[in-house]
Amino acid sequence: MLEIRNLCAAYGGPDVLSSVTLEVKAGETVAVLGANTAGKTTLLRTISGLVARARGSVTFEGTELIGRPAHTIPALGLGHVPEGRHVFPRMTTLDNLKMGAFFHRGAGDIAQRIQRVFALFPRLEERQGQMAGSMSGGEQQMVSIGRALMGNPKLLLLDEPSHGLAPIVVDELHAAIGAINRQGVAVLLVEQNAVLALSVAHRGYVLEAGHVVLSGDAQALSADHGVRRAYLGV
Amino acid sequence: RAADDVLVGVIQPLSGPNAQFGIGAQRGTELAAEIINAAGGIQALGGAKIKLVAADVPTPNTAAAATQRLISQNGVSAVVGAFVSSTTLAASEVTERAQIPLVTFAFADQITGRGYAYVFQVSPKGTAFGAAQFDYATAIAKAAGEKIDKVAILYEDTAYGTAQAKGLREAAKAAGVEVVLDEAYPLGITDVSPLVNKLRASGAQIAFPVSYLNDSLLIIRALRQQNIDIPVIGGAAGYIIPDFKKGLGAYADGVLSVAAASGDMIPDLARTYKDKYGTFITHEAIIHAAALDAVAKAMEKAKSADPQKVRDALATLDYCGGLAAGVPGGCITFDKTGLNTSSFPIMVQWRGDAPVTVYPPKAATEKPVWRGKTVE
Amino acid sequence: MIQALVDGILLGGVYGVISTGLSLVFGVLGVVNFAHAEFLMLGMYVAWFAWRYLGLDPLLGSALSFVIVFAIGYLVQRTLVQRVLKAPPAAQVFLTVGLMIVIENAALMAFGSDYRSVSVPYQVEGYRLGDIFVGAPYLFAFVAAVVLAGALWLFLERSWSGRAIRAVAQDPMAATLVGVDTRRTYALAFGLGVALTAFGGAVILPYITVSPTVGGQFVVLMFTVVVLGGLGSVAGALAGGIMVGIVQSLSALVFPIQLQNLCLFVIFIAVLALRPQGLIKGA
Amino acid sequence: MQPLLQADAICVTFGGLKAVDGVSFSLNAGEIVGLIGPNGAGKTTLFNALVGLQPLTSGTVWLDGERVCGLKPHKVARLGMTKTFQNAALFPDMSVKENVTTAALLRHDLKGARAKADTVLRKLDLTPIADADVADLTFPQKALVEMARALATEPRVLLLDEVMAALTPAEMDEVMAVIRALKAEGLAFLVVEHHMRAIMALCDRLLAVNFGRLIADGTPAQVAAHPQVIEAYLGHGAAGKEAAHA
Amino acid sequence: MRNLFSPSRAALLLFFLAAALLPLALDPRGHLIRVAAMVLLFAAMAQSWNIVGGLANQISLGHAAFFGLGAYTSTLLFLKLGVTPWIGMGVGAVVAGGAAALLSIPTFRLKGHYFALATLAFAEVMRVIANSLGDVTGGPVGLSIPFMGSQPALFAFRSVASYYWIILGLLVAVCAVFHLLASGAIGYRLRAVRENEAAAEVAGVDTFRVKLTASVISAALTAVCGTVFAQFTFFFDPDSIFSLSGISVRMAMIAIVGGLGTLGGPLVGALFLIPLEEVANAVLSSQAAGLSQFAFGVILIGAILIQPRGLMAYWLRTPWAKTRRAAATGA
Ligand SMILES: Nc1ncnc2c1ncn2[C@@H]1O[C@H](COP(=O)(O)OP(=O)(O)OP(=O)(O)O)[C@@H](O)[C@H]1O
Ligand SMILES: Nc1ncnc2c1ncn2[C@@H]1O[C@H](COP(=O)(O)OP(=O)(O)OP(=O)(O)O)[C@@H](O)[C@H]1O
Ligand SMILES: [Mg+2]
Ligand SMILES: [Mg+2]
Repeated sequence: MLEIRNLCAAYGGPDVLSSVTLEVKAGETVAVLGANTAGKTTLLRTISGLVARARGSVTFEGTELIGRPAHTIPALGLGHVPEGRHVFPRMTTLDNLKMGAFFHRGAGDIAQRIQRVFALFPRLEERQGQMAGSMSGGEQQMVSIGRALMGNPKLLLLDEPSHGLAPIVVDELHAAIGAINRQGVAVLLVEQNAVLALSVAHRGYVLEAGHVVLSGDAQALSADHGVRRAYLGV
Repeated sequence: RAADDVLVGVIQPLSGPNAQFGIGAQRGTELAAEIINAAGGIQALGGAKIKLVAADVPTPNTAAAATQRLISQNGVSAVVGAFVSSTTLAASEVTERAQIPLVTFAFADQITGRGYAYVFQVSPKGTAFGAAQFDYATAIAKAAGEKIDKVAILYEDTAYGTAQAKGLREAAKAAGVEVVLDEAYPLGITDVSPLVNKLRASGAQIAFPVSYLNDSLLIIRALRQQNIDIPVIGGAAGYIIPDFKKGLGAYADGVLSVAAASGDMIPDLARTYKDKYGTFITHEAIIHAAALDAVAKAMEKAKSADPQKVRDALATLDYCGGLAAGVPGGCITFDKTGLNTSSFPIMVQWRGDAPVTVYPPKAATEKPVWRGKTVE
Repeated sequence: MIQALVDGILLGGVYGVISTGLSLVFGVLGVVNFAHAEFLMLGMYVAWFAWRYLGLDPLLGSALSFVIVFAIGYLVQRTLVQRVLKAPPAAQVFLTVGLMIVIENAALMAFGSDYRSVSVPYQVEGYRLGDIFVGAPYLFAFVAAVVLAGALWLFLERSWSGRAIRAVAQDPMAATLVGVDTRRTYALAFGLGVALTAFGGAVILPYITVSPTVGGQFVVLMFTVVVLGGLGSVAGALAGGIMVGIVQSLSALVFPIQLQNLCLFVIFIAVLALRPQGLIKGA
Repeated sequence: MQPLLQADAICVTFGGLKAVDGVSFSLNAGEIVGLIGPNGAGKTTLFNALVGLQPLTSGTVWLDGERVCGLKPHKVARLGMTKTFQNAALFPDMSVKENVTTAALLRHDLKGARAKADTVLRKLDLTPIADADVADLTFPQKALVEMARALATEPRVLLLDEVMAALTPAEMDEVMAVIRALKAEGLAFLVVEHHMRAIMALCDRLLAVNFGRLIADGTPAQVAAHPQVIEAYLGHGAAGKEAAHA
Repeated sequence: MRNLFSPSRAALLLFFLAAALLPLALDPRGHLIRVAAMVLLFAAMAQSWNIVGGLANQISLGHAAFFGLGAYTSTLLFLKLGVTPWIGMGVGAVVAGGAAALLSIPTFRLKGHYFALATLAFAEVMRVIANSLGDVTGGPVGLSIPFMGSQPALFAFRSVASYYWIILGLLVAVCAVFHLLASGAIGYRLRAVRENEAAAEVAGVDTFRVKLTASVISAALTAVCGTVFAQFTFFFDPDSIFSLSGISVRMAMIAIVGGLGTLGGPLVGALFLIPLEEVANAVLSSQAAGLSQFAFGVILIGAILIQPRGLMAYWLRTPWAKTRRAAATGA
């Protein structure tokens, strides 16, 4: 579904990603692990067209994404939950969700989509009139994920969704990601919290300084000695 | 071999809020140069032609540098201009120190009040205009049988507005007339309702506004809206330019205003101007034409384009006619301070598309009309 | 007193609308547009020409002003402002100062320095209600302004484009991620902002003459209004406008009119000292 | 012995919202106390209130017997308490050393401050990057520079707001070692962190807040087992269990 | 010590050397020396502004208030009490510094655009006051410095060159003050305040005092420039001395076009903008009304589009400047 070949990317200085090759199959949850500045966020941003200087190839269901204007990418079926949530702070929860369906603005099923998100995150239904900026970090994370789901994505890119969240919220999120994936949405998950990531993912990649240094299925990675020391803290 | 051109600097605000007046003034000067050159240039200098060097001085801060440039880069023999008083004051500091004559229309009292030797003012001082605005209007009203004992003064708080208001105030005091409203307002005012509310409450019989165009239109329209029937006697500037008529249409008719000059006093120039530029000649154009004429006459008299000699000739100049005919009184004679003593303000009244001179009788081309009645 | 209050509100509503556009541009692009008042001038010229050559009343011509200035603004944003969006704010400010100089002098060259004014029948009419007196042009301008402000509010609140504008204002990156074309939206917002101001310019044409420098009369006033209301707050701009109108009008009762702006600015600084984010936060 | 830091019933409200609601606690020299609680519980707000960035609605804060509430942050810093920022708030146009020097100016002249900065940087192993622009730093480096800058004011109480968020476990261990070394010198710490592994390993005592109110205060084991803490914060899932294991 | 001979210093020295030698090449009463003096004066004004605008990043659009206070104080002291402008200059500086301190109280919490607009309003207030207190200030007509020939004790000279020397001295002094502030302890604190005020407070910086110090010094220097300007042009009125576009914006614009917060920025900016405007005026102002201003605006836009960080960015990018920067941080 998503195929990345020899992807290099930079922000103007040296390459942040060098020759990354990675794939996500339909229905899969794939985790990307890596230390800070390994380039995880850059990888997701490049997929979504936010990094101007990218070389190599990123195809999504056969469509080449490199060189496409960023705002046309969500319509292909990609949802991106950015690092740091990025909700629209002075819009209500409901309007934030509606914005998620922006490129389907003609669609008649927006109300149903909202209901689907509410079913997943009942808290959002309670807070639908609240300004998103005044919600707690965990709630904002739900808004951000809900907003991405509003576009009916086939692939969801999640960038450190558990960052700064209380343990109990991390657990809820964990469950939600599983539920989303079971509804048939493929997930590419970037996580610092390797325990969480590997417990929900089917497969994983380890990124170091812009290179893929390890990949394999989640169980195998969890068992890997290097991964355990560096990312699981054991 | 043709004689060398003589250079005269022209400084006017060609951009910025006073651009319209600056452009009008510059046109007057250009027309005067054409006329003088067509008549053979400066005879005493072998028919030398006058060549104008123009500089845009939108603000006083730019005036000093621009004037200095005309003097030292271009080597002008004299400088004409700057309609705006503050700009003229700034320029005069340079001309005085460089010992170059400056002939101006600007009428702040300070221009000739500093004992400067190189500055010459073609028309009367601002306070004189204020006094005339009051005296002429009350005289016309009196002739029409109306006794005036309460008046209102409204003026924008610029050098021009304050100077003229001062003249008005003093004239009213001298005549024993009560000033029931004496209000300054900021330049560029966008709403005159407080002003008109005060005017309505004041019980004034005549209103003397001293203002540029937009405020004058605002005031007259607001009076109309509220059905206030107080005669408005304009203080030159905005009241006597073509746009006043364009803005007010029929309501302009009959409006009186004080002025420094009027086209009907110098019909030839007025006609040439209208043919060339499409509108009637404004007083700043007439006076600046006369200013350049005075410079030319001084060069004739001095038989030289040397600034010092030109200044000495200007100081002793005493002639009538020529383009000086446009100045009320028709003559130019500067006193010790540099003020043209033979000139006086006039009062004009809108008739159709242009104002005509109605007062004082010695200069009038038509009779004034007061509240619809022709005053004999 | 009541008369002054009414005058202040009528005037302030119009201040509000011409400033709303400035606030919108700031809110969405984060750029303080010093050239904004020049678009007021352009709007006034469009309406004047529409009146002179098409015989359109400025209240109707305002629609034309809106459309034409919108197009100009859209282009200006795409070609100039877009390039400095990532530059330091100081550079943005001075780009717009340059733009202000250019537009003003381009107008001077194109239209000349004449003061142009329309004449329409209601210009010299007024209505009386007991002791209160209302000038027709002020009333009409106020009504037009309020209607437009309402339309703007509905547009921003209810339409997809309006929501997209708000989204881009609040988080351009996130907006891109949901499929909003930020560049287009920036241009749309800038165009809309200047068009609103141009509209305001057209509706005041019956009582304000237009010349190339008319923007200068309004620029400081517009900033005062916008800052009082809270930069970026469209509703705030309207409230700020009415407040400025009332302050101007009421201060004239107590102080000489000459000191009108002194009162206004002293109050302005005082309000900022107490509420550093303006009267109304965000919107 | 009187505690180094004492907070008495402090409240902070935003409009109608009680972000901190009558929190009282104390902190002794050489103690590391953890502060946990759900997102939006009021932890950062409490920190801001303690250092004077956020005015108190009511309550008192004593630092070594002196009232510090109502003082501006720089005065509080002078009296010996400062904090780090949840989202590293360094001075981006300055080098690492300049960042630290600025803080050291609180107690030294320029020359002395430069020397002080060198000392602090050495202590945190940051000397190799002293001349780097902070904008070019990695996240953990930034967190360390935040700490270095805070240390340069020579505090007695240091409030750390999620300095370990987004660190890998290996990186976390490094930071914890630094904190322990400073504790040995007598510094007192109040630490906000959502990583229970770090909190449990590092802290002598834990405070738990929810909706601005203190719900538990005790040893890490006691607090982690507190039903209200489990209910509101830890949950029964994997993340919570992590805490129990530690 | 090696800093003493760094390329940046060499360039600065070269600039002042050239400035010092320039009058030898020009007619001492001519136009070019006047333009050169204006370049230096505006550089000094922009440098004064740069202390607040550049070091503290408080973009003030109201420095004309202090400029005008300087001009009015010294001129009125001279006209009414006969105090020489040399002393009046100092008094003006104190008055302006006091006004800046007073203005700090309501504005110190303001950030960015709010601060800019509050200062703008302050300058407007000063203008309205000067305009309406006609008895004291001469009102809208403005004030003229009497023509007295050459009297150095009264700050009056015949040749423009004399003023040029004074202005050059002023510029050197302002640059020195800027440099001392920028490289001293207060420089660290100002930069900290500029970049993150809350973090600066927590790191022990008394942000109010730092900002106050900077704005008082900046205002006082601006006032000195105002006195010199008044003496140099002999005439000013409220509209021109408190002018938003003519003074406040221009001071800021020069510093920004040159390079905000850098020592060389105001010099480069003034050297670029003032002659440019002069040339545009000389060449175009007789062509069509508005054309010269139009051209000036176009070039300004061009300069900002091409280099939004100011012309100094080109210098900072050269290899010489880079070595200097590294050396400075290493020192
Ligand atoms: N907008 C940007 N401009 C320039 N450099 C950037 C930008 N964003 C990231 N970088 C650089 O790219 C590198 C990779 O950063 P990235 O954010 O992709 O890492 P990451 O693996 O997501 O790290 P983290 O765990 O901190 O989120 C870093 O060196 C970072 O400094
Ligand atoms: N300036 C403010 N204005 C209004 N509400 C605020 C403000 N700052 C914080 N709040 C609110 O106060 C509450 C406490 O916020 P705080 O940042 O202290 O939480 P926290 O415990 O640090 O959470 P987290 O773990 O997510 O960092 C939240 O509901 C937040 O929305
Ligand atoms: Mg990342
Ligand atoms: Mg927090």
